[in-house]
Amino acid sequence: MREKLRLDQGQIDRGRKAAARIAADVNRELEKKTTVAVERTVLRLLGIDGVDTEGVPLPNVVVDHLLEQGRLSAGAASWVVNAALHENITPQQVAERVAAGSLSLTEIPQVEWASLLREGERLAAQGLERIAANRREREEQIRRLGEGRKPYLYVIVATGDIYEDIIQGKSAARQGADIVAVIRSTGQSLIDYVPYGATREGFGGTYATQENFRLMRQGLDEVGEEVGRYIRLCNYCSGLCMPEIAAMGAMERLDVMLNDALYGILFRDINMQRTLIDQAFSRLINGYAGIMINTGEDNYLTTADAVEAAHTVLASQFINEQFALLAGLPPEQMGLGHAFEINPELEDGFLLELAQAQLSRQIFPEAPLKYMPPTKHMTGNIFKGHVQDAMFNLVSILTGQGVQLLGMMTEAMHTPHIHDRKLAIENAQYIFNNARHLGEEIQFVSGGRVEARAREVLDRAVGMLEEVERIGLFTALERGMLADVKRSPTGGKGLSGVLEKDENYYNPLEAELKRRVGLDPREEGSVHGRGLPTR
Amino acid sequence: MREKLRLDQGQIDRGRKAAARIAADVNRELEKKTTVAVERTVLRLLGIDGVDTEGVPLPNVVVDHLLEQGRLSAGAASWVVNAALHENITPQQVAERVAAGSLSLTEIPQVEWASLLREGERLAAQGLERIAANRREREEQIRRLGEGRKPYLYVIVATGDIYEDIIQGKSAARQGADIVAVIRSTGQSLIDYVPYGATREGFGGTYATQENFRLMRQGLDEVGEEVGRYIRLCNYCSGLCMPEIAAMGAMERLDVMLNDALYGILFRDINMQRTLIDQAFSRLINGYAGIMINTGEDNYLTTADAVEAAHTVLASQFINEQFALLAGLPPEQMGLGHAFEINPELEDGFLLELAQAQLSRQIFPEAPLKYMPPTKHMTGNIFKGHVQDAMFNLVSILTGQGVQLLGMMTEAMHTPHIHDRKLAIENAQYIFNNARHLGEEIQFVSGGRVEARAREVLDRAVGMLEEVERIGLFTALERGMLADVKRSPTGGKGLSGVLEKDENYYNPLEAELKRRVGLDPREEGSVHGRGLPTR
Amino acid sequence: MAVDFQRVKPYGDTLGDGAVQLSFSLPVPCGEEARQAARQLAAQMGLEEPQVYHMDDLGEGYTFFIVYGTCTHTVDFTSIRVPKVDDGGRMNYEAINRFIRERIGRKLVVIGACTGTDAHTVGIDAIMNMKGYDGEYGLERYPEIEAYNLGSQVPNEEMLAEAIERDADALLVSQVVTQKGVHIDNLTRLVELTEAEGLRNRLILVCGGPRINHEMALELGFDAGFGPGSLAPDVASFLVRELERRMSNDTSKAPD
Amino acid sequence: MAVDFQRVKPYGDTLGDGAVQLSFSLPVPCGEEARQAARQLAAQMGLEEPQVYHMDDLGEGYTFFIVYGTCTHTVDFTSIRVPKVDDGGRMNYEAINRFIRERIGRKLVVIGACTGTDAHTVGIDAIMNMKGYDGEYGLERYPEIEAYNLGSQVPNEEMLAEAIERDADALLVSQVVTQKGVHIDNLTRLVELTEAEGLRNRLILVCGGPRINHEMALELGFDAGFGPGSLAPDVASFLVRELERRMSNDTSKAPD
Ligand code: B12
Ligand code: B12
Ligand SMILES: Cc1ncc(COP(=O)(O)O)c(C=O)c1O
Ligand SMILES: Cc1ncc(COP(=O)(O)O)c(C=O)c1O
Repeated sequence: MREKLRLDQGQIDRGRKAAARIAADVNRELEKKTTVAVERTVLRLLGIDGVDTEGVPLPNVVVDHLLEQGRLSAGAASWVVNAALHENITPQQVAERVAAGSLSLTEIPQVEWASLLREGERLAAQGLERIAANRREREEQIRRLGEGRKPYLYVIVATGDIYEDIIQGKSAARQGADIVAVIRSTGQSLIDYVPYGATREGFGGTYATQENFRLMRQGLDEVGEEVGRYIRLCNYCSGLCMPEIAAMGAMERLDVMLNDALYGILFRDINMQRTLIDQAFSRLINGYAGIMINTGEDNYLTTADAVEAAHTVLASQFINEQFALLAGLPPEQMGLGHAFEINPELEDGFLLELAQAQLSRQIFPEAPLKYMPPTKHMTGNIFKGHVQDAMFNLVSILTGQGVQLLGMMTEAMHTPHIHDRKLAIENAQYIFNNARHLGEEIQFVSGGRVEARAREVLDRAVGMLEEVERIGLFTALERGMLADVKRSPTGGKGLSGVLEKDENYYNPLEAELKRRVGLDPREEGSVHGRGLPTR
Repeated sequence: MREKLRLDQGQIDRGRKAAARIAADVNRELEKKTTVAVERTVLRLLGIDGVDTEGVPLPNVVVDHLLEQGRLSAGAASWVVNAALHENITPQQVAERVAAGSLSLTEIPQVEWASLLREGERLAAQGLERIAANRREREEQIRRLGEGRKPYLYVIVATGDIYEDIIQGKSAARQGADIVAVIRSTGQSLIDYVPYGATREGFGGTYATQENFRLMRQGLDEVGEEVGRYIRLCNYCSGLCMPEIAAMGAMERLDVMLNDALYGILFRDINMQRTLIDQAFSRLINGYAGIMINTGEDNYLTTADAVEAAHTVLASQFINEQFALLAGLPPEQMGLGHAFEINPELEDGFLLELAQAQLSRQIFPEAPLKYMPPTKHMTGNIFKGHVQDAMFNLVSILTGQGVQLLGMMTEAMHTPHIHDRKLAIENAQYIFNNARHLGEEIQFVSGGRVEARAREVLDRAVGMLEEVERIGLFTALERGMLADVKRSPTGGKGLSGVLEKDENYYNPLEAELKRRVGLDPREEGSVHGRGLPTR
Repeated sequence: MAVDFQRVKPYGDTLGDGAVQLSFSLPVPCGEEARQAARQLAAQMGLEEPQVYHMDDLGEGYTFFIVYGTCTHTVDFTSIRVPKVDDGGRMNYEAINRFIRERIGRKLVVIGACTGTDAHTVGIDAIMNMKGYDGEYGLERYPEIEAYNLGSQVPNEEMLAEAIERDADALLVSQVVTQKGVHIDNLTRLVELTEAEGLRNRLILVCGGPRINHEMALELGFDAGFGPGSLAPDVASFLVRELERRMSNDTSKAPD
Repeated sequence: MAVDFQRVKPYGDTLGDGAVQLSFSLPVPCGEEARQAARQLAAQMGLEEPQVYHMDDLGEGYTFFIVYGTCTHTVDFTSIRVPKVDDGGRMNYEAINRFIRERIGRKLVVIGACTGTDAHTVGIDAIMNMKGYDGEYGLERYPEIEAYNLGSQVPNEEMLAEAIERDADALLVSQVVTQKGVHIDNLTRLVELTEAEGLRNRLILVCGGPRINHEMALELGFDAGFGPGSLAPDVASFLVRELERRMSNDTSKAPD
């Protein structure tokens, strides 16, 4: 019943193949580099947390310490594990001493390489065990409590104050939400450290901190027990600290993470090398943690026109899919994004929305597609906006989307108030229930407008992907082929945090993670073949 | 493209045939009777208007005068035309003298029958000429100004004050309304005369008076010129004065009239003979005037459940169709009613609504179906209500309805405020435009839920119609087979206004109207065959 | 973030933020002055920083607005007491019938109608009809109640005549149309009529409808009022308790 | 039914009816007391006969309400005066360029940015980008304007440095995020910085965004503010007239 649109499978295969090459080429190129964020993430997974007397997070203190001495390219882990072994203390204690200025990592005598490897492996396994336990705990809770049906009802909270967020999140869960996302404060994506502790002062969102994750997780667990439904927690694994947030989320049992291979480059002007390296490591963690990622294709449509730029969304989905596969993240965790952003004044615009949603559905049959609501064309007219959201909900249930980011009638004015969410949930519940099996009852007329539109979008996306494949992703980004913004490989924020790895670069977490998700590091050369998911 | 549902044409024919017999049987039975309302209508069309010193309308004064003397059964026209000829005055002057007590109609010597016939015919032609002129004027305005596309946007005004109604109606036209209906005050349908003059004191609606019709018509003509679109005016041709209102509407160029063959019987407990006689005459007028009627099938669903009683709606549409054909009203003027009244909490309820709307569409392909919005399940939650209305609009554009009675988000609280209408129009315009050709793009899966539902409703309706045909409509009404209410042929309001016609009964209007609409009175026996519209 | 229940304020996403949404039209032509007028109105209502998020021309010199603002008023929640129908604890179908048999000792006679020009019978039917509503039988089904539903558009006079004829214990009046206060007039007239007939003390007067509440019913001179969502057992529980109360008052008077 | 413009009231369907719709939540548990609290709040806002038409439990001790009532406040529409950007009559693309050539005699230098942590560039792009918006070219397209769009998340300091470097005539600042008044703080800081640098008189300061209006911009110390729907010619018309005005003031001062 799913194949409501007749599509050319040959074209789909071409698009996928081009994207696989694009991703593999990038990976080959960047394999030799690491970033400060990756290194800080390694330290976090080795057990380092907390801040120094100035409030600087210890992972930053240690990494900056190594960077100053020009020794980070060996991998932060090699120094820290060495120090821990030598001093017979924990990595956390190592970091504390570095912060206190009582320990200089590069001056400590080197322990035997084999014992360092062993200790590194032990600590990595210990760090990952916490994540594995969280994954088991999630599965156990879902088995015990159950979960909402798909499309999951996904809502955001964004008060700026984690304690208000908890109230709003719990209230949302009682209203029927399946996923609660805590939106980040404006600007957090561009700061090169993760703030610490519970926070109450964000703008347009609440800082992502590990303590905030923990508090919110606790709140949602409580309410989940009461309503008898596992409530998923989502945050943003994006920006300059992408992999660190992945680690923190994995440690605090988040369930969903915004995580896009290109978003930071295009929409936050983060250096492309930095983002692409960070995304790979963050996805490795997300994949292992059983966290569903949500990609950010909707962002293409906030500046570009949704009709004209529709194919860029599909092209990006293909690319995100391949980068995810390369990082060992399975299709069931790929919440590939798209959005209902066509101008509501367009005659037959609804048909185009339907075509696009169904197209994504058929091309990525196993992915829990994340569908974003109208935002750009939402206005101060909350009544009309509520109806736009209803049409969005209808497309979703008609085409079998996975995650429904609920539209709010107050989109044009403020982040959601407590009752905006209630009304949005009610809207979706009504439509989903009242038209539950409509998708099974209708077929698109062959050769009609909907089918023609889907084919056109697919063809244009494939054309674009093959062009990018030809010139390479870096050049494509330089030429502004994506989202109309031009980015240079050496421009953008965070480039100074990108480093060539030494030949003796050491990262026990990466190795262990790859092993565990079944990505044999030595086999990575052969990705072209594996890029295509078996269907 | 229209035949989205595969239906059994044999069943449709059976239903139509049964309804044709039901209507013909009733007509044969009631042909020998007239009512006070019919007689008053004749007087109005002969030119009698105004009220006496007590405020009683002159048509009532004259008819009551004849009734008192037991002489109405010859037809009011025979007495009035006789008096007019004899006294050489107009019918209006006749009525005024009767009101003043200076003339007793039955005491005037009888003029020659042939000259009475001639004068009656002349006066009838004169009365009907005004109506014909209105019809031409309407056509001319539509040619010149254009009109909205179907489904027409139909809104109500109901302030109780005709001057406020005019503001609201004009504002609605500017917002995009195509049809403005002035709702009547509660209780008007049960008063046995039509109030006179401009009125400002209705409850839940504004009195239907000829002057109110004129004022509103004038307002809508003004705004129609400005917005460059002919704006249709609608009122209620229902209740104890059904045919009088038809005449008044025809004289003031109304365009649409609520007019149902059974509504008064079932929902206002008006005597069945009275209603059925009155409806026939009123439809004759409406048909001739080019007025679209709107039938009241929605009312079945205000007390009964819309899922269980769905077939009663279809059965009533069949009956209304046949009574209309018998009265010479063509399919293009038959706004057969149905309604979106399924409980919104029902899983897949939307599928059932779709099935019903498409079913009506296919069975009555030429009728401008009038689709009524959710009312019963509207609540104080205006936001949710607005979404229910959006789904209703979607079904309409998907299935090609003719007249969309716009749902208001404030349905559960008050008759529409000026901006409620704006929001409702905006809602419909958005959905109609954004999904304009969706109906052409989808097909229902054969053997699926939608198709199965449509067949079930059709089968049940046919079963019911054949049962009613067997026992006759009067008996069916007595047994409560329609709308679950039991009515006896001699119960209900207004029975005293039903009279056997004398053998020399005279009604020049009926004869002339029938001639003009091409219903030869002598051929009426042969309706069975003609009952089935040629397709 | 403990709520101060003596000074409760609207809440959007931060305790005390006072967030309120408004919509209304003004009889002024659309434009910046209209926007300002809407803001001033909101300010008078006690909203700080009123924002007109949407303004729309309705034609004919009218403009529609959607406004958000920050409400400065507070409510003392701790001092709120809401009068509620005293049904002495809602009983179910069986308990009510038993109560009548044991404590009243005869059948209750109840007459219901939708009065005046009101033809909305669904509400009174929900309370009275045999088949009932929302899973609860209506009063007609109660063996210990003689229930007469007169239907729609019943004049007050006719209802009262029926009450006298059947020696009724209670009148149940439904009023749904409320435009221009028509229900208030109509309900008030029924009370006046019963008083004029000297029947007020003999009859339990109950009204109901979507815009009726108990407090308002008391003000109009009724004994109880029932709003949306009411069911037969709610009404019957009140009726039997009230009747018992009146009977015991009577007997206490009897000895005099 | 003539409207009394000195005493304008909300309108539903009868002049003077005062019809207003409200919605809000209160931090109180759902129930009859909550309903009463909502009514009391509406009454404090000056609504007569407030009706709670919908009440919903949000959990966690919060309740949502939809209320209608009759507003008793009135507004004097005749006394409303709204400050408007003085653009001396909006000119079009050609006229603006001609104006600059003929009356300014040199190119105008304009710097735009979305400042602070704000990354919403669509608005400033609409005003500045070559390709323009809604059928109007942006300032970059104007031959007589040198326009520099610094993009998003630009610190105030950086913008000012750029202004000095390029000897700019005007700064165009976009602010879209307004939560917790962050735009007010940010805009105020820019004015303070320019003043501290002694540049306030040399620069025309303009801000814009969905929640900005001219009146508020003036209050914050800007020369003009532009809200939703603004287009490049609106801004440019104001800029060139303002610059001409300042130039003529300067020359009138020159003789001293
Ligand atoms: C169905 C309906 C009709 C049907 C009525 C059919 C029938 N046999 O009842 C029809 C189509 C005939 C109709 C006609 C009109 N209607 Co009407 N109708 C409605 C509608 C859609 C639903 C009402 C309903 O059935 N509710 C369900 C019942 C179960 O709820 P309820 O009445 O509240 O009853 C419950 C409680 O209130 C309580 N209760 C009620 N009565 C009593 C009595 C006692 C003693 C007790 C204890 C409890 C009790 O218990 C009940 C069960 O819980 C409403 C809109 C809406 N969605 O609410 C408009 C509505 C009530 N109608 C309205 C109007 C104006 C009319 C008309 C006057 C319009 C016109 N001018 O033609 C006409 C005329 C009717 C007349 N003469 O009264 C308005 C009233 C506006 C107002 N506040 O004044 C409404 C709100 C619609 C609107 N927005 O304009 N209507
Ligand atoms: C698109 C969008 C985004 C895009 C922005 C892409 C981009 N490159 O600009 C993305 C997805 C990145 C985004 C992110 C966020 N957004 Co955003 N976003 C929107 C959205 C949907 C549309 C804004 C828009 O483009 N409008 C179209 C333009 C043309 O209109 P405009 O800005 O009003 O501009 C016009 C006029 O105001 C004026 N104008 C504007 N600026 C200027 C300047 C001058 C000098 C002049 C003369 C005129 C002028 O002229 C323009 C043309 O007429 C709105 C919701 C909505 N529907 O309005 C939310 C919205 C603005 N975003 C919001 C928020 C909170 C965020 C985030 C902070 C959320 C988060 N925590 O992650 C992030 C962070 C971004 C950041 N750091 O600032 C909130 C702001 C709430 C508030 N009032 O504070 C909104 C209202 C959504 C919501 N309900 O929560 N967003
Ligand atoms: C993938 C992704 N990351 C992050 C964000 C959030 O933005 P910021 O970078 O400001 O945290 C978004 C916003 O939509 C997104 O799509
Ligand atoms: C056919 C018909 N006539 C009349 C009415 C109006 O009711 P009343 O009889 O009170 O005028 C309706 C109401 O829906 C109707 O459907």
